Amino acid sequence: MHLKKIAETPDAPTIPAQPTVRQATKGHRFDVELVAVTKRYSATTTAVDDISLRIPRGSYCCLLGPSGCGKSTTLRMLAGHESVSEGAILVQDVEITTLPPIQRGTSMMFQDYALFPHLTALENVAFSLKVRKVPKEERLKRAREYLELVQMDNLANRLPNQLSGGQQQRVALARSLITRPKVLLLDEPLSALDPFLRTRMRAELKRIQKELGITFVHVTHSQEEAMALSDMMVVMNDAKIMQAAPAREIFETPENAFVAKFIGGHNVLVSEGRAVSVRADRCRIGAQPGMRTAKGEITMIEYHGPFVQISLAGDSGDDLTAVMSDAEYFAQEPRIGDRAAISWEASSEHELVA
Amino acid sequence: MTVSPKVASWLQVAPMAFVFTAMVLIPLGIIFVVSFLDYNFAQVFPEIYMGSWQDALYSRLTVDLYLTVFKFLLITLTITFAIGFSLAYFLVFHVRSNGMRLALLAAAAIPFWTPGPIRMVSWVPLLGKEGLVNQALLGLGLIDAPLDWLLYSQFAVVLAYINLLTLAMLGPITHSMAKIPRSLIQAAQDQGASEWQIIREVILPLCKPGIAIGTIFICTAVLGDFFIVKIMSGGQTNTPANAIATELAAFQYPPAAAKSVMLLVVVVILVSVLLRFVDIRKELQR
Amino acid sequence: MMMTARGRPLSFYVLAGLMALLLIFLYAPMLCVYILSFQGPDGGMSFPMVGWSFHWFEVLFEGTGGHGIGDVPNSFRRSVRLAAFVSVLSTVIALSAGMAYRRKFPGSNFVFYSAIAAMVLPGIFIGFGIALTFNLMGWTINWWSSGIGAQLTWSLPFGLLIMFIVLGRFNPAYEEAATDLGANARQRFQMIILPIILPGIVGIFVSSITSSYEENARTQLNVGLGNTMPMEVTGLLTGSSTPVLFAIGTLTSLFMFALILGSVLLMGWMARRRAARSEL
Amino acid sequence: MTQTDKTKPKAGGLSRRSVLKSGAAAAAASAFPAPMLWAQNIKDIKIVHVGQSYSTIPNIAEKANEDLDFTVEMQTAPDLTTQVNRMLSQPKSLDVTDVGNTTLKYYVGRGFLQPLNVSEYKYWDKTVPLFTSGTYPSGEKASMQGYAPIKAQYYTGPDAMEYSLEPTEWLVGMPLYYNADTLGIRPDLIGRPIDSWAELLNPEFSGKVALQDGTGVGVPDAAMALEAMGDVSYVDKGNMTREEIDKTIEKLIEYKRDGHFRSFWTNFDQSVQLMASGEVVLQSMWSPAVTEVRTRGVECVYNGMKEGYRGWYIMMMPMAHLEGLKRECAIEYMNWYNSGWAGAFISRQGFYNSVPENVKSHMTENEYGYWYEGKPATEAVLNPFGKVMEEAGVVRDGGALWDRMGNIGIWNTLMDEDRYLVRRWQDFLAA
Repeated sequence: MHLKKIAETPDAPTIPAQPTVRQATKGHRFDVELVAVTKRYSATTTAVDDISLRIPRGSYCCLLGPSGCGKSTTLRMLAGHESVSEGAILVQDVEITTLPPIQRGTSMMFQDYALFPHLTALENVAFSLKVRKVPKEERLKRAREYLELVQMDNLANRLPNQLSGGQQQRVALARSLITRPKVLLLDEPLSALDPFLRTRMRAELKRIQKELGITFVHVTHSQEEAMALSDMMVVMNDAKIMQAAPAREIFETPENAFVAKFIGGHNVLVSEGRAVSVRADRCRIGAQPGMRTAKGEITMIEYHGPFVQISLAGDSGDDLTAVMSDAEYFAQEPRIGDRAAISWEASSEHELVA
Repeated sequence: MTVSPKVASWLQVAPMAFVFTAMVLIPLGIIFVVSFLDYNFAQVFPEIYMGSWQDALYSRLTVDLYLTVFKFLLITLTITFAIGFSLAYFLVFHVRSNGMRLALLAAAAIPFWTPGPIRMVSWVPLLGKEGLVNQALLGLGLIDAPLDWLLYSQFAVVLAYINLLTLAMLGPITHSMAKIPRSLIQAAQDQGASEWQIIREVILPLCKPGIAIGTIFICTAVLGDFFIVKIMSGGQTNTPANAIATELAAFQYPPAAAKSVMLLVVVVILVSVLLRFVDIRKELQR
Repeated sequence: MMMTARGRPLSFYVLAGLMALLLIFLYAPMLCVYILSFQGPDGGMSFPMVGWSFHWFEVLFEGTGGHGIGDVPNSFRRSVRLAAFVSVLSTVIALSAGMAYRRKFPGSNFVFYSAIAAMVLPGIFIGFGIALTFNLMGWTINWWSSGIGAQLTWSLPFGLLIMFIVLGRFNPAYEEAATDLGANARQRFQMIILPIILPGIVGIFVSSITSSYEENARTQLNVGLGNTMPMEVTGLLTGSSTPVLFAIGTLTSLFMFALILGSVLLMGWMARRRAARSEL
Repeated sequence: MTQTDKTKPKAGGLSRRSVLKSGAAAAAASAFPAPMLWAQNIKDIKIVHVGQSYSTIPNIAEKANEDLDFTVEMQTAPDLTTQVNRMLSQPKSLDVTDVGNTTLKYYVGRGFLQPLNVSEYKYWDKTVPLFTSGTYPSGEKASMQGYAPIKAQYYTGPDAMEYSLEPTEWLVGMPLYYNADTLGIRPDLIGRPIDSWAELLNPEFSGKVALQDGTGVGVPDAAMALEAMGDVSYVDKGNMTREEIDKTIEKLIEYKRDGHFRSFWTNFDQSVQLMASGEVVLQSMWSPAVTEVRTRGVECVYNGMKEGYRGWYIMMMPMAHLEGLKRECAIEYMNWYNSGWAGAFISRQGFYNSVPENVKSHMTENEYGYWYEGKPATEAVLNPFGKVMEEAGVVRDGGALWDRMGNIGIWNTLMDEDRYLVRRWQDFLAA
């Protein structure tokens, strides 16, 4: 409903590169393309090392990785807040590698929101129109529309420090969206919120992304968040992309040991001389005929309600995890320190790239 | 924008660089040159004369001047540190409301808005032989004769320094101390540290930057002062800055220049030693 | 200790006592000035008070009215003029330099250590150096050249330090956000940076006014024609002095106090106006 | 600094008299709107007089602007150093200066002052002989110890770079005022008459004496005392040799180490405070400071010592850059300053004017009698600002002008060995 209203608002004629929601229907395949992008701070420190990536039109893409993996730098290069050492960046088939932020068709939402503390929520949202000298009445009207989109219209005249974290975030989102970006960049947008609010905002982000149909690039270190949100998930480590694929594909067929371990829920082990991953929920405690097994000593038992997670220190040196249903668990009741085996179907094995 | 960031920074810093170059560095160079020239009767002659430097470097006078000023400096530093640190601790950890803390700091700063010469004159009705302090002590029967060392003495000099400079120590230490997270203190308490141990082992080391900044202020103020020491000692105490002032008043520029360069070197050595303990820029930006 | 006890620990009372003593110690000479400025017409520069009056303030305001008090009104005017220029220049120059220090640039240490040097060098030394330089170069010493320059060597280092504090606390994301939203350099500066760091700028302005108004060691040889207030006061001491001096002291304190109170109120008003506007 | 001002010639060939007359005529005819060229010219001229608080008094400036057709601006230097620095470094920023005799040696041959021809100064014939010939009215030669007036009164010629001891027609400047200083004494705290400089170093007063802090006044005072005690003997204590300086400073250091001195004062106010508060009972002092102490109701006397007084004087001089009409005006202003009114004003502070005759007509008989003639006051004596200084019946300490000025033991000085003396004075202050 909000979408329609905004989409119909005519563009300010002064900005030729003004992205619109409708533009998303034009015939390009990728909203963002990174071509062999490298960021070097000095001869020895490379934050992003020769990465290439294509993000399809209108997708919700999460950059996931441990801290220091280069995901934020990648985002900032996309935004134009960080220069690119080598390579090129394209947005909707247009090269933007060296363009200033406003001409890129990107818009960034900062980790701490960076709402201007001296401006009200409404003025914050209207800021980009003000710098383009859009008449006051019109810019306030449009800012109000965007505040409505994020359901903040009732608090339009509050200063940022009079708003809660979640409210600030909505304002920040509205402020980013009012520039009509082709790609919205979000730098760990949910990390400052409490778990309850985080889940709600997550849904909100997804809803808005779907409504607007533009691409969101979202940096996070939470694999849970990434899985919940993304159409496309990009796992990064050590300045490189480890795997870029839809969430399900990554979970089911992690490319290498790092991805398997980082997204969790996988046993990474050597079976028949090959490095493989096996989903923990496909493993069970106790040797079973016809299944592959590994032995070890139980080191931890975590009760999760519907299921129980058992961790073992495997004899081969690998950490092993199996998931049992609660009924199964209470029937067997293994204890820490017991020796045990886990077993899995050979078909559950997924071979990893070395 | 066609201007590179480096050039933009240069343009932005240029006015300040100009002021410092024209008004500090060039004069410094000229003073240095003048210190090697001959002089007499308010005139400097363009002839090399090493006498000013010989005197500045090898005379008994120099030793006496620096002994005196370092004595003042040490006493002033010790006392202002003791007061400054205790009161910073009081302001940060005892005073509960932020407003009260600011009000107390402001109250301590207000007296400094009265011009220096007038402030100095005002010590006489207070500390003189017939001043309020002596009258009070006499009235209370604590002394039989007025104390004459309250004024025109080295005591008076140190007293005036403390009066003037305690704030210079209190301010930076309070700034440093206020940045210590409360959780740190609570953690130390949980480990069983006593108040005194917390002060010594946790607060004091973390206040080092503030102490260093305060010390820099006080070193430069005391080493550079000629006015207070002259008035408060009744002209009976000579310090390096005072000797410079005396020579300037006698229009003897070269020896004044030599002594100035020497004082500058001493100040710079002191300050650069202190700067090893604190990165002023980082400290302020935190 | 501080957080655990319900009541105040002993150290609180000891330190509160020390605080009170310090304040008494700081105010005692000032109170002498304030009280003695209301000395009766026949009173002198020390206690006891010979009656109470505004006599010495009247003498001061009569200016050249014939009491041999020098030229206070003109000196005051000169000091204020100097302070006005110095404070504006200091604010602009320090602000600009502070902006430069947000990036790394070659030569930054040179300027920074020059500032430290200007701050730590004895004032008499700098004043003498500038006078000597102008003399050797054959330039005329003037309040608007050497005078302002000499005072800037004292006010600018503090201005720069204040800028470090202010911009150190300025979240760079604000500026990036503004860039993102299409603001150009000028708009970023005017609409974002300036309003946010305004209190710091007012701080530089006020501190420059006070340091200019008080400065003597550097100014004295370089101000050219006519005295500034501190010089005039020193000059008054060379003649038969009266409680007029104390009246000057009292008024100056009041003036400074009003200035600082005014700027605090101004900032408070600005904050309130912002808050009021936001409650619509 | 030595080159002369080469600005456009203004009122070139016109004589001063005619200019001033036409100026006066213009003033008289000011009812007519017709533009009077000279009057305009003279009205636009501003003479800047830089002095110190004892000569550049606003009341005098007010009167000068009332009496003269051009503008006079008085600027008060905060201290001698600032004033001399200004003369040395920006001589063109002032037109007329007045300075004490201790600095006159600095200006010889520096080219920023200009001589005053005897014919230009109206009152030279009426000036006391101390300045014109270096003698007392009795004809007796005045003391030459220290920087005596005759040592810097005449130039050898119009463009001369040195002073002449013999009269010439080129005056260094116009003697303004002068005085005989002695010790300030608190009789109530001492209880016996003091009549010798030796008392300054009498152990009886240990911790209760003060000296002026400087080599021009403090050292001559100390030398008077040391000589009177017989501790040091001098050939010329106003111009000591290095050996004499060493002996003097060593003796003074001994006294200082014994805590003999309470304070060294640098300005008028300090000397008054010291004396009035009883911090000291005996010290170097200036006459108006003694008066100031007395007006505070504190007994203070200023009688002469048997070894004589310490004399000093102030000279008023035109700056070298003056020329044409402006120079005429500056000289007219100088003449005005010694024409009586200003002299009387300053005399009421206890100084003497160099043309007593002119002053006399601007003072009441009582005033002149008290200040100049050593007569008991017939009624209350007021200071220039109308405050009572002395009650009727009081006689000035030391008596009449020549009782005081006729007995000078030493003049304030700037010694040939100034460089060495200042250096040793530093040792003394540091001891």
